[in-house]
Amino acid sequence: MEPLLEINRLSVDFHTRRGPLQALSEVSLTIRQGETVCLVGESGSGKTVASKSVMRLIDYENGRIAGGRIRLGGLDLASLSQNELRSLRGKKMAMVFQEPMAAFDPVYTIGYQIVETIRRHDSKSKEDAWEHAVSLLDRVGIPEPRIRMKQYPGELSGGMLQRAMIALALSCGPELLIADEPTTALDVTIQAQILQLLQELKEEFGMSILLITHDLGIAAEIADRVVVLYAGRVAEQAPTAELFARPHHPYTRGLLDSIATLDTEKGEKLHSIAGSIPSLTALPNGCLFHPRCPLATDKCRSEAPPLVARGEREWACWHTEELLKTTKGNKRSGGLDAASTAVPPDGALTATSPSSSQELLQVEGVRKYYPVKGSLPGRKRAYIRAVDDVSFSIRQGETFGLVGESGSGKSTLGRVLLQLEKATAGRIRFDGRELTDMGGTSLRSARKDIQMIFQDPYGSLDPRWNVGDIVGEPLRVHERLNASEKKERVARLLESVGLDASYASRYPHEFSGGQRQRIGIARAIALNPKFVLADEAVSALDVSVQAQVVNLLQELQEKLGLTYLFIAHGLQIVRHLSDRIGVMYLGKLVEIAPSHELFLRPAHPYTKALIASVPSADLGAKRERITLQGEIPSPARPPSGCRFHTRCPLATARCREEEPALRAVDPEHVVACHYPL
Amino acid sequence: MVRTIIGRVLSSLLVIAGSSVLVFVIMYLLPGDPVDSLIDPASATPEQIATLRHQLGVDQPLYAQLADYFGKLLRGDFGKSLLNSEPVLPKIIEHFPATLALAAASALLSVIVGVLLGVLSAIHRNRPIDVIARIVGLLGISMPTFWSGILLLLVFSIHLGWLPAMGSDGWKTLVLPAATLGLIGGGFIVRMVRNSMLEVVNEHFIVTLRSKGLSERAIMYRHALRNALIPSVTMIGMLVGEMLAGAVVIETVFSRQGIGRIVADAIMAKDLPVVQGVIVFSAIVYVLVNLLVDISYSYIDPRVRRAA
Amino acid sequence: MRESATAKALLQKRKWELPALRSSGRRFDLSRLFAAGAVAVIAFIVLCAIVPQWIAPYPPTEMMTDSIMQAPSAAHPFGTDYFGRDVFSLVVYGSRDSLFIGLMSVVVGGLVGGTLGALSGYIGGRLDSVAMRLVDTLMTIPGILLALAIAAAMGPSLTNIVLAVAAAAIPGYARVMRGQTMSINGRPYITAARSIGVTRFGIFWRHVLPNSLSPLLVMSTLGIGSSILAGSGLSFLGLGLLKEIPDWGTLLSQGRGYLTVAWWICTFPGLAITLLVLAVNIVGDWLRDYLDPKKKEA
Amino acid sequence: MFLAIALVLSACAGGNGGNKSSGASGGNGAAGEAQSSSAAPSAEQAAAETPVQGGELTYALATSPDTLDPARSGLAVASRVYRSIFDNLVVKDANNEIKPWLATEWSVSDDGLTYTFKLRQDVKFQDGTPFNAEAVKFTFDRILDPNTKASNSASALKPYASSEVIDDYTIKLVLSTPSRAFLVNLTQTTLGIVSPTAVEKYGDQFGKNPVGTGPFKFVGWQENADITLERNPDYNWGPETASNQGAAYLDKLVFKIVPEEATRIGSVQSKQVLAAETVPPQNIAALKADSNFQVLQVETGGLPYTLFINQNKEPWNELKARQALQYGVDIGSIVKTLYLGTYEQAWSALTPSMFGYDASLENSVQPDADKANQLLDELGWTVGSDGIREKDGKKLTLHYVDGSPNREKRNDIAVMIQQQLKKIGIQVDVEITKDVATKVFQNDDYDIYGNSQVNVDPNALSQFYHTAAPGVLGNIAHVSDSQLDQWLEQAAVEKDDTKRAELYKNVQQFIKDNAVILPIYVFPYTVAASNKVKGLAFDSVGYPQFGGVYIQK
Repeated sequence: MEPLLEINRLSVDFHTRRGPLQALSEVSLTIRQGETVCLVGESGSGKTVASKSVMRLIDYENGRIAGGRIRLGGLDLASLSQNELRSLRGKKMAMVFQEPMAAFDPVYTIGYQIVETIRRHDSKSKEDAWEHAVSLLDRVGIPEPRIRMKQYPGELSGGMLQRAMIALALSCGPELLIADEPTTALDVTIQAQILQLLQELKEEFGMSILLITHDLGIAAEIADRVVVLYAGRVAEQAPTAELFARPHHPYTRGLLDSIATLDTEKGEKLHSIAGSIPSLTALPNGCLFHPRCPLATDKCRSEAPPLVARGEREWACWHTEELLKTTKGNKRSGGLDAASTAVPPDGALTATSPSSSQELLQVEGVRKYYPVKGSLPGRKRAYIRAVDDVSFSIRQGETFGLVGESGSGKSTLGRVLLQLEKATAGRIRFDGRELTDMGGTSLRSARKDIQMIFQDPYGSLDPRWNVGDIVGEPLRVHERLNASEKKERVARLLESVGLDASYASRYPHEFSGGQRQRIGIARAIALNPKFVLADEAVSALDVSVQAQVVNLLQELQEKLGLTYLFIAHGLQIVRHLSDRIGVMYLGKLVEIAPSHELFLRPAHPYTKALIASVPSADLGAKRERITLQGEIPSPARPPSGCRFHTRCPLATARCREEEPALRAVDPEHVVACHYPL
Repeated sequence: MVRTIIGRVLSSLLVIAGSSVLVFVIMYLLPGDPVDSLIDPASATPEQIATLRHQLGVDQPLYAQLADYFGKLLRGDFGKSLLNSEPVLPKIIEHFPATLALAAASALLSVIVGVLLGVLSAIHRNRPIDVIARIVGLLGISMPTFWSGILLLLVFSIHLGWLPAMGSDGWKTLVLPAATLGLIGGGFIVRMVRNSMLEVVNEHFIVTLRSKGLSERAIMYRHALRNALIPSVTMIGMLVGEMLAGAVVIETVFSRQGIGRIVADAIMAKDLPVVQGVIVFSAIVYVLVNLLVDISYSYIDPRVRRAA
Repeated sequence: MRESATAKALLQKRKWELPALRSSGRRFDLSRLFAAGAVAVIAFIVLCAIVPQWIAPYPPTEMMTDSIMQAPSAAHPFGTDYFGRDVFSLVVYGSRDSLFIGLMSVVVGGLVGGTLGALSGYIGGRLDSVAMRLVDTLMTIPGILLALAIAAAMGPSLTNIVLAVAAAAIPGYARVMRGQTMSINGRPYITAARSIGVTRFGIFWRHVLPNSLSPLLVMSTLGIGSSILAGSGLSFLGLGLLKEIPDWGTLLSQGRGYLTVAWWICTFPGLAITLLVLAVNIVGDWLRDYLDPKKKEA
Repeated sequence: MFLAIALVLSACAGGNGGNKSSGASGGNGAAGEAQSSSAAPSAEQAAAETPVQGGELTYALATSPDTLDPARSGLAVASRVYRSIFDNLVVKDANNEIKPWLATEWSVSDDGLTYTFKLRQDVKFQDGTPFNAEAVKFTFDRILDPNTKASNSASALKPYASSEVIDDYTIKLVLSTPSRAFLVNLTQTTLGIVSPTAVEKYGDQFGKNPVGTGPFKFVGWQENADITLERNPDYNWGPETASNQGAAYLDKLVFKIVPEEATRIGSVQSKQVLAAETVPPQNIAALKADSNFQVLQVETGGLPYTLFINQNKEPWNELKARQALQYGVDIGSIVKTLYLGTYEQAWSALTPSMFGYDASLENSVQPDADKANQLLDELGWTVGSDGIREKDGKKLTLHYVDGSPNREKRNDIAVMIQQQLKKIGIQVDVEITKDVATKVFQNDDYDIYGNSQVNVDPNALSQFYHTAAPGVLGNIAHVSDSQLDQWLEQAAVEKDDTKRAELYKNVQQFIKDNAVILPIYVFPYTVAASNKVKGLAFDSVGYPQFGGVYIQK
């Protein structure tokens, strides 16, 4: 079948002050009519550049095509003038971006921007264009399309905007749809909806899709073929099934192993790829992957492996044979464990089973209301009920996971627990002491035992402080240490999180995301706290790095007997780390259960839906999808009765009126639902 | 929306009251007193001076004067000039139009020139036009107003004789002052527009627009420009302040009528009621304009509108 | 635009991924050329201020009454004024007070305004609303009027002019500093510090303040220019300095009456002012771009 | 015309001598004889040609009048405007003789305490109401009434006590003490006769709606822009000193207010106005050279610009110290440098045009650094390392106070003196202040302060040189000498002019010998006008007389 898009040995340079920078080198891939190809890679792999090169958008970012050809339906895009390209963009090929909020011009209505596109390419009357736009919005599942047409981007939710973005992309019936991380910024449930939508539309419009993602799960979900990029080069490409079954490149293999799937065992170490992706400014010689590759040999260090093609597959590695040998039938052998971070053997870890001993943290009826701004005094104040009557407890030494979509209030709850915000109501008891009525000094000293790891490894470190001071700050505050003692302690802390002690004198911006997160962790454990709150601690990191950090967290828990509250939206990770998991929806805790239990027998329809929406890299088990309809309502006006009833497939009249209380379906498992599954 | 406006108005009133108190105190602290300019201390007897001071009420303690002043102010009475017992409010109202004309003209000028150059220099970044625009912008804010004013005057009215050197009657007399004042405003705007254009051009949605196949022209003028201009609306408020301030100097240079000149003279003559009046008045104007700007802003910018 | 924290992180990553994406282009960037020139100018003027005697050919006060109002010549590169003083020497020496006015009023205004803004931004609550009302109040009074009133009140001495100009500048600094403090105060690393148990003051002093200063720095740089202009404005309105060695503003406003008969008397001081202000503005712009994280990659 | 520039100052109203509008017809004041320094015709020539009827004269003033109410005005610029709106009872001619104006004849009682005037009967105010004795009484009593807030008019009217209307056209004015100056002072603009009905009508807004009997009637006043007067067609009672006793030739007279020098001169050069006052010296040459323009200068009578040395202060209470200043300051070069030969150097406490001026003083003092040094050495002031003289560890400093803004380049004089005195080891601290009143008259905080006064009668000297009665300001030098006092007191009442002149000569001599002051310059009121403007003359105080002005086609 005639390929629609054909990229041949494409190399792309960017001009910077420091001279040209090669972002892509010799990348080749083809997409056939009606095919979905996934471009997979971590940040820095150049996947976004690749997509932009196809559109020749790189020209506007001082990039240029240094070599190779891009053919779209017989046209050589690389040689076309911007003018000719313009008539293709949006017409023959269209693009959907990662950040829907940022992708629309905020000062024009959605309608305007879609109509604008249609009329740019098709000679339609304003009215026809408008009608067409409306039908598109309707098609991509946007309720009340005519109203939305007249709304501004800021007035729509992320999910809606992404749908609108897709409508926009489809407006001129392109043959090729390029989707750059189209779901990364969205919640799992929405993500699932969007992916499903994309697939439907592909059939319907008979287009081909080039989907850029860092999430192998998504790839597995919808791709016909997968291309793995590493540092601007193709590491491997293959039909999805084959790729997942028998990766031919150690990097691919590493990525696959890094994923915490829904059935990796708690406590079991995640496999991880050492180090992190090299910066384009400092590429290693030979095979770009060799510094992180367990199989690397001198040959790899000196010579870059060529891309060898065999049948449907291509890969660039000197050692594929050995790799394949280590791959027996079962996916995870210890084959590459040499590469995984220095961790004590599994045996030691299993010791950390939930010691159902005394409870370290008890939460009773905690509420956090924010007054809605601008409500007139006198009149009954409106509140955003971010956290509404939540009670649970965390036991000594366990890891309690807290999951939920954005807006569920999980992070707020976290901040309230740490007394970073005062609870509107309710009590929090930590280690027997009432945190809620502590203040000033006593609270400050109490903080010694309660530490936090933050989501954003970029924002949570003071850019003007060097690592030594950052990690040393808790010591400065709580312990009288002289300079040398402090230096010593910091050095040990850094080592304990797998960083070089010499980093102490460097500044945050000199580090990669993973390293920064390690610094954050070092700070958190500086005072040997009893309890650590990890708020989305890994969600901003790349898969391989994620695994490293997760392992580190487990290792530390083991070593220091820590108790974790692990807040995340990525279910796999939570599942992997937690002994017990609480599920939040709209400020309510709707279900608590031991993690395996929760995933095997979710009692709440919401939980079930959440689990179902997780794209799985495990091709074997394609779960039946009950993707949730609609989106999470505003916590300012929560639905009556069971807050989930608006999206619940099983909702009844009762759910609408009566609010379900948490009740045990079995001793360890409580749920707030009238009709537990 | 209404709620916020009410709030703004209330706080504005507070602000205005505040500024008048402030000025009152400053003026009260001015050494010497208005009598000196009414009567020749060298020839007048202390008695004469004393009586005069009493008649003017400047012998009262501060709080008494303050109370008296605000009592009147609330009744809309801005008091009378100490120099020639002329009621202040009519005086201001008589002169304001001239200043308004000047401010408006120069604001208009600076907006037109500023936006034009700003956009051009942003689009043609680092090309000759950019250099020119930036230099013009910088010159605008780097030259002492009175100097550039006099220079313009020399060239255009004395040497070329194209335009009148002074006066405030007819559009011709407006050209030179407006140009001088517009130079400053223009300077600010060029720089501002240029910067925000450059920022907008880096926004993600620009990429989207390109991916839709729009022409660069459409992207720049239909989308980028509009986004870049919205913030500059707030500049208008600031601009008004600039213009009022500039008027003080410009009106003297071109001997135009206007409140700027009145207040300058009044300060020198310690004619407290007049100074007070003008400042309170211009405060009102300033606050009003900014209020309008904010309100209109929330209509122009959908983002703000939603927030409000 | 609101962005989820994840989104932010991802955007960050994109920048990370490709520093080139925001670079300003293959054409040589002029602002650096500008900045270089500007720095040179400032350096020279500062030199004049420090060691005028090395540069000025004549003592600034020497009156060669037999050669008044001489056009520029080899002997008098900028000509002589109506006293027969050498204009070039005057300009060289005049740089002192002009710079002083520019710098000091920025320092004073920046300190007062900055502190006010920082505190009200960080402490917030009642203090904030009071302080901001105060600032709004000051804002409604055109700066020059305020300066005028103050200068008139206290008489035209160097310090008073500095104070007058500084006072007029305070609201600006307060506003900026407040905004900056608030945004910094919202950063995760502040929350981090709190979660560690750092005291309120500790956080302010060690984290908020250091990170809030750069915009103030930029504004101050630009402020130097406007202060110098404001100063000359005062001279024009008859509230300028009258010292044995006049500053540029005074030279300019006193010489303006001679523009038609001896243009050089006020033109050169005028150019000096313009040049200096131009220079600090350029440096200021450059500094802003340089310190602005958004443009950092450029 | 110090006033003239007084205006420049009054813009900033530091309230110093400059504000005195006590202008009255000066000594042998050359009425109307403007020293026209260009080919422009002087008043006399103008009279010869046949004047053109109609037209409009635009005249740029350097500052704005404060009010057009003679009783209240403090500024000469105001006089310059309302001179054409109001008439006085009497007028003074070129020979210092008092001539009839609104009064036809008068008599003085022997004790010199009552003056009886017969008034013209054909005079009408511009508002149609008749001029009569009541109006005169009203005008003068109004000045006495504190509610009028009268300023300089009050001093001019002294020692007027009351008046009595004999009949409609006869009035008797009663003084509290005899005064040689009273009759002369009645010629002052501030004592112009106002329309009672108009005053009733406008109250304290009379200043914005002046009504008198003059050749021009008030039309409108746009503050800071212009004041418009128009021809008073009924006028036919001009004094004999005027080139045109009848109604004015001009239809309209518009005063433009243009404070900025460059702009004012520019507006003449660009023909935007026909005439402009107070032309700065540096522009005069160019204008003279330009055949399209004429430059008119008229010397003003009174006290020249004079630096008073404060005898309350060490060491200036010592004669030698003051003489050192006398020799140390090269006034000649100052005047030459700053005024480029357009101002005359002053030699005495009086201006040349004044009655009793002592011409023998001219060139009597020449700068002599050696003498100055010697004098200071004698006083034990020795030159220190920094070139400044010291005595018992105290530096020899001179605190020089001057008003701002830089009216008539007076600040520049300070700057030059600073340099000159440095050469003889005196450190001059120049202080320019807006607030001369406090500094000088209240706090007495100065070693040298300069002042000038336009006046008509040498009697003005007593205010400055007579031992001051407690509480009375004005004797800036704080000179106090019984002999001096005696001379001044005699002169004030002396009936015989030659004797009177002698007394004043003694006074001037004394002042010079005791180095009480440094006289600097005599100020000429300078007007630049287009050549089309004819017949512009000045009265004895140098106020322009517009009645005879016409514009050549």
